Amino acid sequence: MLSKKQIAQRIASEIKDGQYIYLGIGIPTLIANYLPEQLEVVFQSENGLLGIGPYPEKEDMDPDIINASKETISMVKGSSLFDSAEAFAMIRGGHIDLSILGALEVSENGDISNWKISSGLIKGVGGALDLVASEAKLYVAMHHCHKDGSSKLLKHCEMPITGIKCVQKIFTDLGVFTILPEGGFKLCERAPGVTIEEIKAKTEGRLVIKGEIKEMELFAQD
Amino acid sequence: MLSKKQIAQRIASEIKDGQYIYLGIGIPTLIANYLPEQLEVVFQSENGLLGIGPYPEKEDMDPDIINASKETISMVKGSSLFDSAEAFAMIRGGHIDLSILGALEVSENGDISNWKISSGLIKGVGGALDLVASEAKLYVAMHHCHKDGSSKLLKHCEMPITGIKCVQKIFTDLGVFTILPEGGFKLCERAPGVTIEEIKAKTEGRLVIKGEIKEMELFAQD
Amino acid sequence: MINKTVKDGIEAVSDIENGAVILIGGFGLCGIPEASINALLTTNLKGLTCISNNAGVDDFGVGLLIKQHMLRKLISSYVGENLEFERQYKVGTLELELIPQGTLAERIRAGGAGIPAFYTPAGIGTHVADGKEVREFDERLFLLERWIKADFALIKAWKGDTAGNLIYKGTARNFNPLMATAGKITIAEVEELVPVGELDPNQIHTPGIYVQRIFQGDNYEKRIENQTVRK
Amino acid sequence: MINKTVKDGIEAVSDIENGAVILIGGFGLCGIPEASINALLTTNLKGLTCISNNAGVDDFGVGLLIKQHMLRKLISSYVGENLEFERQYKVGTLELELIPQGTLAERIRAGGAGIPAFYTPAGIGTHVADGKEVREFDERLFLLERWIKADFALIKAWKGDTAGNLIYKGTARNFNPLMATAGKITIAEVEELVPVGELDPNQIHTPGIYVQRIFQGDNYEKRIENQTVRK
Repeated sequence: MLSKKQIAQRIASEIKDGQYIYLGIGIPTLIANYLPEQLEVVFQSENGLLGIGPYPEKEDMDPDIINASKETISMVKGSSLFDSAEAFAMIRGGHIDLSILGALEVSENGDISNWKISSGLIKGVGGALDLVASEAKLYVAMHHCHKDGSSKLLKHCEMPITGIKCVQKIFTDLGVFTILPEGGFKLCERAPGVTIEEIKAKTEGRLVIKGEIKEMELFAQD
Repeated sequence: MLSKKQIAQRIASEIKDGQYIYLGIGIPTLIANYLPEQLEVVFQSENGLLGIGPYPEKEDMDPDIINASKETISMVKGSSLFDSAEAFAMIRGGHIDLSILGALEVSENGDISNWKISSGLIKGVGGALDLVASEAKLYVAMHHCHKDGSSKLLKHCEMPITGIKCVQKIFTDLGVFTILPEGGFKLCERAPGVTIEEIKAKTEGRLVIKGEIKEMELFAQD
Repeated sequence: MINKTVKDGIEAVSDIENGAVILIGGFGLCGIPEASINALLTTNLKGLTCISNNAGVDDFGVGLLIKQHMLRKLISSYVGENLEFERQYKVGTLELELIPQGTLAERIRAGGAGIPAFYTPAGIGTHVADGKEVREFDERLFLLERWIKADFALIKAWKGDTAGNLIYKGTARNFNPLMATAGKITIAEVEELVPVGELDPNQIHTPGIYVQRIFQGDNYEKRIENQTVRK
Repeated sequence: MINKTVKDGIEAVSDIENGAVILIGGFGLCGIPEASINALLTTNLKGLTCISNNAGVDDFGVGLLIKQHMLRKLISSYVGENLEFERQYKVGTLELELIPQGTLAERIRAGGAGIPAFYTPAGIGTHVADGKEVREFDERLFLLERWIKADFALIKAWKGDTAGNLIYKGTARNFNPLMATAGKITIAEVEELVPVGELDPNQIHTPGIYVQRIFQGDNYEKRIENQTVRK
């Protein structure tokens, strides 16, 4: 079973040179830490920045430079700043190559639920709803199951959904899955030490297993 | 009968402090020359400038600073530059207070025709079509008649129209007219030396004359 | 050029009336019109509708207006960090309209740009689409969304001149430029107010035409919601 | 950051194919992509659809492409200054679609922003509305207009960096920033190409994400259509 960091590490190996990427909060945020140095990618922040850099040194914290999680950040060389309408024109218009989001649930036909809900109240969704509706490739990074052990890979989403038929690939602590065009989670890789039986038991939606399923390789060190 | 310059001069006296104004080509362009010094108004150019200044000195001509007539211009202090989408957002969104346009024809219900047409071909309309559809106040500056003597103040426009029910006031070489809500050109002022009979004879659309019609006063010198 | 300077926030907001619809700039606590919000707090206004990306926190930003029970309705994309909002919402004294962030931004931009309605893919198949027109273009489905306009827009910029031209700094730009275009009366507060002619026309983010009143605020707190530093 | 530099216009336009739809920036002769246009002239491309605010003049700008019979269709807001266009139009070898300038700008902006359609007041009651949906919002009538997207956008900026970030100068900005967003491949030419990090992030007009290729042009003629000076 993978740690959050290892999920992030596994996704990092999928990222290609030259991509413009949106990272959601949670596990996706960690991915930036595992990218090979030589990879030239640009991270977008929905509050108006292309080129998110690492957290700043304490003395460089600037209240006017934050990310969408309202954390102080730095900007990389070659950044650009813009307003919120432009930030979402960019997202909606399909200019972001890849979005990696957390999720509460994913359905076997690629629907995603990731509204922020607390004490029974929907509190919003940030930029996710626009991202999942855009033409950007969409990956999900999440735990395979809720804390109570129930599966997050479902036949149908039970929580309010954020977008339909939009997820392409799911990375969980148990494995990597693609969504089949006809519906279903196709298992691509197992996490080290995880059996197919365990994945079967923990996947509520239709699971498709074809041929031999390799154990994934994790190169980067943690 | 007024000269073009006098028409411009008459309109200039209608302009109020603090207005953002769009001046079309032809007579409207001349208006800027007759504004009192102390009046603070800003002229917009649809190609992306607020704050059109006078023509530049020869040595200051800059091919990157032109107006919508593709003439070299200068910029006043406090100008701002923007793109064409923003220029028309400003126009369409009703942020311009007053537009003064030339016209080929105006109808008694306030329709306007001012497409550029030559050798039988509609060649475009520049920003006028958007301006007349916006909530800006719309004044027309034009000769009362075509060169062949036929009236430009008509019952219905005969040429392709640019906008419907949008003109508020018309300034011609013969007089000043408002468009009545129920339709009709209400004569407000006569040009010096012009008789009501002449105006009647040269106005094809419904002309409304109520009470005494004063001769206009022209203060500015030419 | 037209001088739009007012003395301070108090003067700027003095004609806002009960029940007014007000756009308030900022993202979280970043780029919020602190001085105008503080000026509102000195009034007895009631029943305001506030359109702001966030609800602020309990003791800063839009949260202060909520705490003082000045709002009847809040239109936001995310209200995660405000407990007092939640309390008033649950007893039914404060209404909430949640709009996806990109749609909120575009609806405000549309309001300023004279576009009464547009189609967007965001929200198709979700509860956001409830009661809205769905239409197919180029074999995809889209939702019809309407413009947003307001009686007032309270925005914050970095530098501004007396004609209302504005320059923002960093990610404090966010919703401010769009909101500037969609307020019938737009009130801009700046950290530094300069004479006309000092800002480069090529670098202006908000042309002065959108701004009706401008003043220089002081003692900006610029509170940081989440201080994060390199390890 | 991602390096998008190509050697010159010739390399930049080398994969444009016959029949391509191309956005070309500029207003009149101001801010036009001179080098990319010149590069197109060295090809034998035919049947292009060109979307540009103007048709240029007979011997400069888009006019050069018309003169060389490379266009099948022109989409513009104003074609007043081009006689060769008129000739080809009258014999029927060149098609024209005239779009009001504001609608043209907004349709291109919509193409880049993922808005498939929007309503605008411009054109109501005129022949522009022929065949288009008319709809009432807030007691006024509006037309439905569709987005415009293109295979390529050829644009011109003043300064740019190798990541494709652009700054324009004066009124040479015009249609360039919107067109940059609506081309599947956007080719930017600049007067000065600088290393990444030299442009102030706060002053960038076009974020590099919209630009796929960038090069520094040389010998800009920047012809002035109407030289006007103070008397």
